[in-house]
Amino acid sequence: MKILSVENLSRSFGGIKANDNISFDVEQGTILGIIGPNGAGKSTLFDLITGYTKADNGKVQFFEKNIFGLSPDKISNLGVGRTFQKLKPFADQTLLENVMIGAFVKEKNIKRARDKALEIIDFVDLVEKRHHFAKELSTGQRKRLEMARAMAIEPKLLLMDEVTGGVDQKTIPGLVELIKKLKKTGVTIITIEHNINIIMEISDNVLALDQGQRIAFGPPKEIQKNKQVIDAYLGTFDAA
Amino acid sequence: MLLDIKNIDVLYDDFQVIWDVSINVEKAEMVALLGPNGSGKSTILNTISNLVEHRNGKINFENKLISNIPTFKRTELGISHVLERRRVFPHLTVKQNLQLGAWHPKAKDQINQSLKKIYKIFPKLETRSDQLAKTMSGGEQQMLAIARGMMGLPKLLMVDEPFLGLSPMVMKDLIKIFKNIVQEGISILFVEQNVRLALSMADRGYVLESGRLVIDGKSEDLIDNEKVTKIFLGN
Amino acid sequence: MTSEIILQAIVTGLMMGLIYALIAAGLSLIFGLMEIVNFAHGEHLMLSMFSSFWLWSLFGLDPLFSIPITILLLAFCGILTHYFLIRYILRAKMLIQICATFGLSIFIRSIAQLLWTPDFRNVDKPLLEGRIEVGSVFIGQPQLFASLVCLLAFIGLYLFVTKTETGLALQATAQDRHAAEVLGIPSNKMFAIGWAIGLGCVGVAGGMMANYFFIFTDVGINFALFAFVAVALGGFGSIIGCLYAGVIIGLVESLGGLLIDPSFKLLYVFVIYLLVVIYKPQGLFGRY
Amino acid sequence: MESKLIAAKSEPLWNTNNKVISIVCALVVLLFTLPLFGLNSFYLHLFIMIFMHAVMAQSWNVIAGFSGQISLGHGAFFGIGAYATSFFYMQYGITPWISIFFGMFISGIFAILIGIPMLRLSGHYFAIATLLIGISFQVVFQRWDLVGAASGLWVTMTPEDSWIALQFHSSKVPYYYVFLIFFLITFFVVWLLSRSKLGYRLRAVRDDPQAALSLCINVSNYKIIAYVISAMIMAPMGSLFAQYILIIDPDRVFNIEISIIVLLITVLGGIGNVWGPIIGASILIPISEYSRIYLGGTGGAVDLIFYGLILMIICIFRPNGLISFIPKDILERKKQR
Repeated sequence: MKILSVENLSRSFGGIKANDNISFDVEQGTILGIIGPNGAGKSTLFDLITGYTKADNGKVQFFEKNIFGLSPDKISNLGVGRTFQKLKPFADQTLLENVMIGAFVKEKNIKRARDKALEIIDFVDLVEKRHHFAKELSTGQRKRLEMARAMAIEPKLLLMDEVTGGVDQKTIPGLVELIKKLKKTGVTIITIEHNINIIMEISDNVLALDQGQRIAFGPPKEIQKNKQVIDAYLGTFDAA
Repeated sequence: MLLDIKNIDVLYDDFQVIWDVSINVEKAEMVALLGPNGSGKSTILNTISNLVEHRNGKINFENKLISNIPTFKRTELGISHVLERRRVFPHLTVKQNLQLGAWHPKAKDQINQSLKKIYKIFPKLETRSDQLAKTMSGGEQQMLAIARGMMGLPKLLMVDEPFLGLSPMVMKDLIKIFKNIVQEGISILFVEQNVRLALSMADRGYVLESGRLVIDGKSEDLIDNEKVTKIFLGN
Repeated sequence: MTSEIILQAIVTGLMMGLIYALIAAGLSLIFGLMEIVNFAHGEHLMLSMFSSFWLWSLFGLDPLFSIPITILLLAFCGILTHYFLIRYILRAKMLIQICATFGLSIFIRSIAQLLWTPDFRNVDKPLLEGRIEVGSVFIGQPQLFASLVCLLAFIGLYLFVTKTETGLALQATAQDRHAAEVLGIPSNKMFAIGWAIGLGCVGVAGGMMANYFFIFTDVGINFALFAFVAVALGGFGSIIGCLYAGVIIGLVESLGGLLIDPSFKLLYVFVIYLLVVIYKPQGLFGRY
Repeated sequence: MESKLIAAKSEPLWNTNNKVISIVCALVVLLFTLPLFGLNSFYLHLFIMIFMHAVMAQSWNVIAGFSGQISLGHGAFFGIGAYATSFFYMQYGITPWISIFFGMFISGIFAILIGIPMLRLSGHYFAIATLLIGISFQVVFQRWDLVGAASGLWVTMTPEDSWIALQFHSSKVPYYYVFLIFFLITFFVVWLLSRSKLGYRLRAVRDDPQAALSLCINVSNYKIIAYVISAMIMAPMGSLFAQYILIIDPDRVFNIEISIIVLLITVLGGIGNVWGPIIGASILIPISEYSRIYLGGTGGAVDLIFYGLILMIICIFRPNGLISFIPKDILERKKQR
C-alpha cells in the first residue's frame, strides 16, 4: 500500500529551481533513501512534504489524503514525523523533557507520557542521559534525541534528514542499527543520507536527486550502477 | 613551503569535526580538497582563515606560525578565502564588491592595476561593473567572488566549492581562469565534490572522510583510485 | 476647515518627519550592522539635547555653533556603548540584547533625572527665533532650519554609506559579516564606527531641536518610539527607507492630529505600524 | 539494559528535594506569622510590594520566560485590572472581590484581541508593538472622561475598614494577607503550569518553534494561550493595588515603568524559572524602597539608576539570572545523573 505519493512537486527560490517536478511513491513499511550531492534539493523536498516550505505546485498524498498546503503542525498530527538537518533540539530542556513533549501528542497523562518517553529513549539507547540538557549532549546523541522525539508522536511516516551527517565515524554503525530497528517496528522511513554505504545497506528504494531534479529512482543495486548517479557524485570529464 | 598545516584538530563545542589533519601547499600549486558531504573540507578552509579555531597542531604560512592571527589580518599576509556559496555582497555593485576586496593598504595602493588585471581575466565583470551583485547569475557571482578574492593580492587563494551549481560552459571558463592564476605564481587550494573534475585540473589532492585524511597524492595517482571511488560510491 | 490649515499641517508634518527620519536612520544603521535594536536611542537623543543646552547655558554657545561638539560627544558615547556593553552581548539571545539596551536606557534617563531633575528647560533667545510667513503658512525659523540640517545630514549619511570606502565596508559587514571579515574588514571596528555614526545622527537631530524644543529627561521616549516605527516601516536596516518612513510618520502625526484629535497622535502612528508590520513585514521599502 | 529502564521508570515524576520543600514550607509559615510580630507599617508595605511585584514579574515570566515572547507593554494589563475594580465599585457599587474577576476577564479578552494580530510578529517587531500598546493604553485612559481622564479615579472611601469593599484604613495587615494569599496562589498555579503538558509545550515553542511544529504544536495558538494566562495573572495585581492606594490615574497604573520593572525583576532573578521572579522581587524591591527613603525625595529616581546598571551587568555576566548561582541539582528540574 502506498503511504506517500508525491507528484510533480516544484519549488523555486529566486529563479533557482530547488525542486523541479519531483514525483515518487513510498510503500508502507519500507525505507526510501534520498541521495544527491550538495544543493541537490533533498532538504527542500522534506520541507515541501512536511509543509515547512510552500510548494509552487504539485501534489502530496498521505494515505490517499491530500496534505498539500497544510501547515506543519497539521501534517505532523496526521502522523508524519521528521528530524532536521540543522538540529533543532529544545536546548534548555532535558532529553527526557524533549521526548515527553513529543509523547504528549498521544498521551495526556504526564506519568504515562513520561514512561512512554523513557521507553523510546531506551529504544535509542540513551537512558543514562535522560536528565542531561539537550545542549549538553554530543551531536550523535542529539541526533538520537531528534529521532526519539519524532518517534514519540507515533508517526506512520518518519522523515529523517542526515542522521549520520556530522557525527563521529565510531557512532555511525549504532545509528544505522537504530534505523534498522526502527523499521522493524513498522514505521515507514524516508531518509536523506550522504553516506552511500549506509543507503545501500538500509534502503528498499533510492531516490537520487541532482540540481533539483529526479535523476533516478529504484532499488539500491540499480542506483549504484546508474551512470547519471555516478556522474552526479564523481563528476564528469565533459566540463574539463 | 607556502602553507603548512600540521596535525590540527577542530572541535565545535565538545564535538570534534577534524581529526589530526596535515596538509601543505607549495608555491604556484593547485591542490584539491576532496570528500563527500560533511567530511570537513570547508571546515579546513575556515580554519586556515581562522573563522573557526583549531586545537592542537600548527598552521604555518610562509614558514611563519599564524595560528593566532585574527581573520581580518590574514588577507594582508596573502591568504584570500572565497567562501562557500559565493557570498558576494548582494546589495553592492560589482565594482564596490571588488573595491572591498582590496582592503589592506598594499592592495589599496595597487587597486587600479588589480582592477585592470581582473577585468582582463573576467571581462564580464567590467561590462557589469555598476550592476548590483544580487542581479547577477550564479556563475557570474562565483566569478565575482573569486575576482574579489584576487583583489587582495593573495599568495594563496582558497576557494570553497567553486563549481557548485555552474553550467558546464561556465565551468570550462573557470577552469581556464584557475590555470591562469596558478601560472602567475599564485597557489590555489580548493574544495570540490566533483572528484574527476577536480583531479583533472589539480596537481595534487587530499581526500577526507568524516574529518580524517584518508588518502592523498598526485592527481594522476588518485584519479581512478579504487579507494577514492569507494569513499564516494560505497563498496 | 480651510486648505490653509491643511497645508500648514503638511508643512509642520514634513519638517518633523525629516527629524524623525534622521533619528531613525541612526537606529537603522546600528540594527542593520548587528541586528541589535538600541532601546536607549531616545535617551541618547535626550543627552544630545542636554549637551546643546549646557553648552549654551554654561559657555553661552548658541546651539547653532555647538552642534559639532554635540555630534562628537554623541559619537564618543556610541563608541563607549559598543565597547562597554554591546560587544559583550553580540552573541546573546535576543531577549538579553533587548534587556541590555533597555537597561542602558533606564540608566541614562535616571542618571539624567538625578543630575538635572525632571524640570523642563529651554534655550532662551537663541540666534534663530521667530517665524516666517510663506503665503498663508507660518513656518518657525528654528524648526525649518532644524529640518533642513537634518535633511542635509541625512543626505550626508547616505552619501557616506554608499560612496566612501568606510561606508561600503559598513554595508559589507551588515550584509555578510564573515565574507567581509575574510576580505580583511574587521567587524568589531565596523560595529564601533556604526555606533559612532548612528549616535552622531542623533546628535545632529537633538542639537538642532534644542533650539526650540523643551529639554527634559523624558523627552526622548516619544521620539524613540517614532524612530522604532520608522525603522520598521522603512524596512529594518534600510537607510533610505527611513527617510520615507520618517516623513510618513510626521505627516500622519500632524494630519491625524488636525483631522481627528491631536491627543491621539501616537495611536495613529501605532495603527500604521501594525498595518505595515502585519501585512508587509519586510517594511514598505524592503531591506537596503 | 532492561533494568536501567525499570529503574528510570520507578523514579518519581518530580525530584522532590526534601530540603527545598521544608525550606519553602518554613518560609510560608514565617510569612503568615510575620505580622504577628508587630511589623511596623513600613515593613508591611515592603512585603506587600514584594508580593505584588513578584506576581507581576511572574506574569511576565509566563509570556517571556515560558513562551519566549518579549512583551514591553505588560503594564497595560495591570492598568486594566486597576481600573476595572475601581470603576465598577464607584459606578455600580460592585465589590472588588467580584470585579477582580471582571478585570481578569477583560484583560484576557484584550490579550486575545491584541495577541491574534501581534503574536504573528516575531522578535523585535513584537517587542516594539507591545511597547506601543503599553503607551497607547496610557494615552487613551488619559483622555477617557468616563474613567476620570488624566486625573484618574478616587475610590470612594468607606468610613471604616471593610472586607467587602476591600478597604482598610487602620492597618496594613489585612492587605498583607490579601497580597500574600494572591502571591501564594499565583505561584502555585504557575508552578503547576510549568509542570503541566501546557508548560512543556510552551517551553517547546520558546526553544524552537520550528521543531514544535513537527510535534503537532500549533505555535501561534500556544503563544496566545500564554499571553492570555499572563494577562490574567497581571490584572488582579492592578485591582489589589488600586484597593491598596485608593487613587489611580493613568500615569500611575499605565506607567511604562511597570512594564520595565517586571522585566527587570524576572531577568535579574532568572527568566523562565518559577523561582526567578521571587528572587528578583525580594532583592530589587527592598533596594527600591530603601533608596527611596534614604536618597529619594529629591525628584531623582535613584533606584532606577541601580536597576539600569543591574540589568546591564546581569545581561553581560549572568544572562540566566541570579538563580544560576544556585546549583542546579537543588532545584527541581535537574535530577540525579
